[in-house]
Amino acid sequence: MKKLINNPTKVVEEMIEGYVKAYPKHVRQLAENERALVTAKATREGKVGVLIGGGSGHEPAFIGYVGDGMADGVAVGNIFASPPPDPILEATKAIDKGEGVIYVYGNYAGDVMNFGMAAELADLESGIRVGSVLVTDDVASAPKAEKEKRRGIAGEFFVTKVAGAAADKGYNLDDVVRVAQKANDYTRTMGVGLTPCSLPQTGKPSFELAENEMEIGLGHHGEPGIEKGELQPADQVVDRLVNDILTDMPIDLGEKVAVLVNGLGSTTNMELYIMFRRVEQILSEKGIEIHRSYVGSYSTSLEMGGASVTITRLDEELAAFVDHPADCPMYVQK
Amino acid sequence: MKKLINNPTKVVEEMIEGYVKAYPKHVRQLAENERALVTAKATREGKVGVLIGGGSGHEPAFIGYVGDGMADGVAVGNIFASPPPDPILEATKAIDKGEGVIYVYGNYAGDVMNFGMAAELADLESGIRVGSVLVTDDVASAPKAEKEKRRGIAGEFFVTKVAGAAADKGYNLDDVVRVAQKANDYTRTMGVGLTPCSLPQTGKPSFELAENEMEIGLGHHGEPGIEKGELQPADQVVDRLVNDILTDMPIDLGEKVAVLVNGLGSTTNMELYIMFRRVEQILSEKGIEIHRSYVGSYSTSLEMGGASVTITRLDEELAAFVDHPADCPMYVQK
Amino acid sequence: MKVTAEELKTFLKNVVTMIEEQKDYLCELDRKLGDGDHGVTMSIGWQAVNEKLDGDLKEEVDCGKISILTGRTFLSAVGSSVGPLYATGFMRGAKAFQGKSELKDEDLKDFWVAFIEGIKERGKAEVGDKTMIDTLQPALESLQADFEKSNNFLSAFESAVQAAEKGMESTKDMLSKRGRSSRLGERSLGTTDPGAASAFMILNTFLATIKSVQVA
Amino acid sequence: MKVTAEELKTFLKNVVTMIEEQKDYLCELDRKLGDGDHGVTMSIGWQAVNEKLDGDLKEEVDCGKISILTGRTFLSAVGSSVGPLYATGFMRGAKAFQGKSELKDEDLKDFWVAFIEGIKERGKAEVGDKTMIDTLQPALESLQADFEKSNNFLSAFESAVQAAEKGMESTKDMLSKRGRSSRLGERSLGTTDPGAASAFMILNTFLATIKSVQVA
Ligand SMILES: Nc1ncnc2c1ncn2[C@@H]1O[C@H](COP(=O)(O)OP(=O)(O)O)[C@@H](O)[C@H]1O
Ligand SMILES: Nc1ncnc2c1ncn2[C@@H]1O[C@H](COP(=O)(O)OP(=O)(O)O)[C@@H](O)[C@H]1O
Ligand SMILES: [Mg+2]
Ligand SMILES: [Mg+2]
Ligand SMILES: [Mg+2]
Ligand SMILES: [Mg+2]
Repeated sequence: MKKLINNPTKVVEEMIEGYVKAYPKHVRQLAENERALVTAKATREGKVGVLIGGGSGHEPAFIGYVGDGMADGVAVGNIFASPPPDPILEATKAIDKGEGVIYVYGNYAGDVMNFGMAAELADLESGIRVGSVLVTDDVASAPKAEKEKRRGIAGEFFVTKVAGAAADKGYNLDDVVRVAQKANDYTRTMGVGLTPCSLPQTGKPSFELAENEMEIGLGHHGEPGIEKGELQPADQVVDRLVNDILTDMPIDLGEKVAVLVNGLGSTTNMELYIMFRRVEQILSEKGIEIHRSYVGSYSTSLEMGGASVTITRLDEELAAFVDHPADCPMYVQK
Repeated sequence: MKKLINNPTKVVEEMIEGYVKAYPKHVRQLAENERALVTAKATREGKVGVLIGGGSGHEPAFIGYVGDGMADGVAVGNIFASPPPDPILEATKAIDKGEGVIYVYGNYAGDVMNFGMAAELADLESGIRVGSVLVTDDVASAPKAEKEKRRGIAGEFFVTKVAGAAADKGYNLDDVVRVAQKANDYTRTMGVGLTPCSLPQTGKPSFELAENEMEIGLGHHGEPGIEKGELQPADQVVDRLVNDILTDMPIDLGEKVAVLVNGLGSTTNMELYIMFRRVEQILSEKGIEIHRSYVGSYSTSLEMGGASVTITRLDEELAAFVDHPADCPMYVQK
Repeated sequence: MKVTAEELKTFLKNVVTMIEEQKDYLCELDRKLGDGDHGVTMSIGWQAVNEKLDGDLKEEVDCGKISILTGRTFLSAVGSSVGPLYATGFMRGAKAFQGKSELKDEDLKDFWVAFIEGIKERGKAEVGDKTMIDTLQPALESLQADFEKSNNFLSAFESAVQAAEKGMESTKDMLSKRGRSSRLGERSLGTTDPGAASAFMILNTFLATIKSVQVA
Repeated sequence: MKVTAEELKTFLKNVVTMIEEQKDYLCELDRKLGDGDHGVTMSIGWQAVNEKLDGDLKEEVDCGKISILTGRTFLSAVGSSVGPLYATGFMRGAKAFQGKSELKDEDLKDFWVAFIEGIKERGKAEVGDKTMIDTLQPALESLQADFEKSNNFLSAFESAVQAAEKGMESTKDMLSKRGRSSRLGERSLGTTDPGAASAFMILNTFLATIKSVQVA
């Protein structure tokens, strides 16, 4: 697949370089580790630090979500690969103000090991208290009985948002962890894949689907999903995705939710709004109130074609966090 | 090409429906014409109305740019087709507060005729004063000697931003037109296409390029460009694009500019940042100061692969407008 | 000859059918020269006209009103370049039909003259720009000259359609100067302009309709 | 047998070369089961190690330091799942090499036992989960049992590599339970786990290296 890049082995470095040059007032690269970025303004004294990160190739996630009301730092891995402990550790040290740091990241073997090692080292070497919330929103990635094995995908946006807002409002580490964990527990995502992406280094499509096929539950890195089938009209696809979510996490009439219809890369905004339209129809039919909507490419898989629907149940506490303003290079909310 | 849609002839209607449901606090559809959207809050008394519009398929342009600090209304055409006069006229009437309305749109035969007819009707039927600024930023679309024939592409973002900010700051119609015209005169864009898009109704690729080819100057609707050639590394592509821009519009050492590296649809943020990195290198080498950067998919061509670089020269007046905050569903700036 | 309101509507219905058949071909031409939507746009516009024909226009016998509503409906449905162009054609042409439920040779000639003059005024393109004007202008000239001599619309329109066809074909060898493909340069050579093609098809459909009416 | 620091570095260099050759194959396996990057990740990591071998490690004769730096370098370069896993292997194994510039049978055995135990501890996967543990655990058991009897590292490692190969091959018939492919179900059948494959390749490269050293 054609890409506008230079050296395939340098894409992440060059992306970071461009990113930091584009938003010098928002982010800076740490001298200690070029894969660690933090907010350009120093983290406020007395504030819990929020650290995110993971593999590259999901932009705006994760680098795009560093800023006021969101994360204080991010550790940037290679494409689809967890960052090693070093940048996580350096970012942790840079954003800790003595109140501890929360790690929010997706539940993948690699991330669990690397963030886990970094958390240990932060404690051992610098006595920094680290709390962790592993995002597990992908309904398709494990049955409900093994919920804790599920992967994190687009729903990480909401968990980060809640953690970021709570920290910004001055919550202490335990409380930031508590609300972020609640956000994760209240969040479900189901996705559909249409066309593959390719790693710059291999140029090979991550999977193969026929011209009339789609794959339900396809992972955020092209991991095979749970069901291949004929491509269906958007409404039917959405019906399936929302149904799987609501079966897994029943929502009562009158409850409030936040909705994210997320594009995986090459799926257009037009398609995402057509999908959102259906999500809204289903939820309003069930008497569920959409408190706030997000439609766009919030967490991608390079140029993959497809989309996901994320629903987060909101109690009063979470609703306030979702409404909290944010100012990041790739996401601003008033 | 696979798309997540229902009926190919209803994509624009369903997109608008989803869009309005997603952002009820930001936008509303006019009862008089379903293809006319305006800000949900009424336009402020005494403020010049800013109206944008054009064909669909360029989202976030144009519907995404209705909101505080940007446009008051938008007329939505079919895919790649100018809206007819009716929705333009209805939106004009809805946003006019007696101070007149500025139309900002791309210089395409269709838009010129339809917006032209609407402007005439607005004057004749309702005595609304309309000023128009036709965006002509696409360097590739006509030689410099015939600059007024050039098409409008991604640079329309900056012209809209300037018009929206000036109107928001209370400028009168003549002055809003003056500064928007200046923004257009100070703006140049050069693009490159890699992979085609397809209209939902035909499903056929808009053009053909071999696996190793790119096309310089390709239009925003897949209109053939000025030069096909072998795909080059990002840096060389950017060198070419920026060189064409600076040859057409020389910029002096010490001048300030705004930069937009825009993705056409399926090109990833990673690639856009790699491109921005090079733009920044070139400009800083020349002693040109980047006052503000925008990197992302601001004006697309459905799922087309490719990108464009836009540079706008900024005097003090324009710089202030670029820095002006905005709050639109698909673009927020603090 | 005489053309009734019913027959005028038959013409419009025939255009609807013809455009559905030619849609892909017109898109194909536009993909080579422009943004690839000409067939789609024509189809959307004429389908909207079709609905009106089956609805508001079902009982209408005023040929002027039929023509005006055709133009307005087409325009409201499509916008685009051809919306204002063809709509202006039908709306200007309507003046020759105003209040009439039966159209004579003179009316028909006046209609097409006004139709084409309207499009020229709206688009301001010139012969050689590689647009529908390359189809329409020769048709206009031929129609006016022939009719002046013969006062026979059918024969005059027959030669006008021949002139239109030649004009359409001449666009193949032209460089684009207007609209979306104006910067194409050499690469615009070899392809018929889509608007030139659809304009010819409309004229030709009118000819076929009045001929079949004549025979019946 | 004796393995010098130089020979240890030869082994690492051989892994570098081998991974470049196997990169595409390892990606191919990972595309079927996971996110398709295993070959790329291994390559990035080992290229970084290669740089260290040509740089900081050029004059290093302490096998412990060589092994530690290999692990740390690999980890810093890749993260991912295999970063912590293989890095832990080399860092734990390093204890058996500490301060030594020549390695004896016992040291070599201790290294690989610690290497594998470290990976098990880090990843907490079990035999049957379809991971590199299916390669490593049988190798560990075979190595320990054989060495206990023979006190001969070369022959014990030879059978360990055979056991590893069988273990690797057994992953073909397993359902994924860990890592990115755990929800694949039936569709994970038939493909060798990429980490199981790379783990076998590393062991096998070590065997080939010490054999060629032995011969030379
Ligand atoms: N100014 C003009 N005058 C006459 N015809 C024009 C003009 N501009 C464009 N056209 C015609 O319109 C056709 C394109 O129509 P269409 O594809 O439907 O609209 P768009 O160009 O807006 O996509 C061209 O082939 C050309 O014949
Ligand atoms: N917990 C674990 N224990 C042992 N090996 C594991 C574990 N998790 C993953 N692996 C191994 O890692 C391999 C995948 O490595 P790689 O593709 O490089 O990383 P990632 O899964 O992060 O993309 C799998 O094939 C498996 O053998
Ligand atoms: Mg990976
Ligand atoms: Mg068009
Ligand atoms: Mg067209
Ligand atoms: Mg992998």
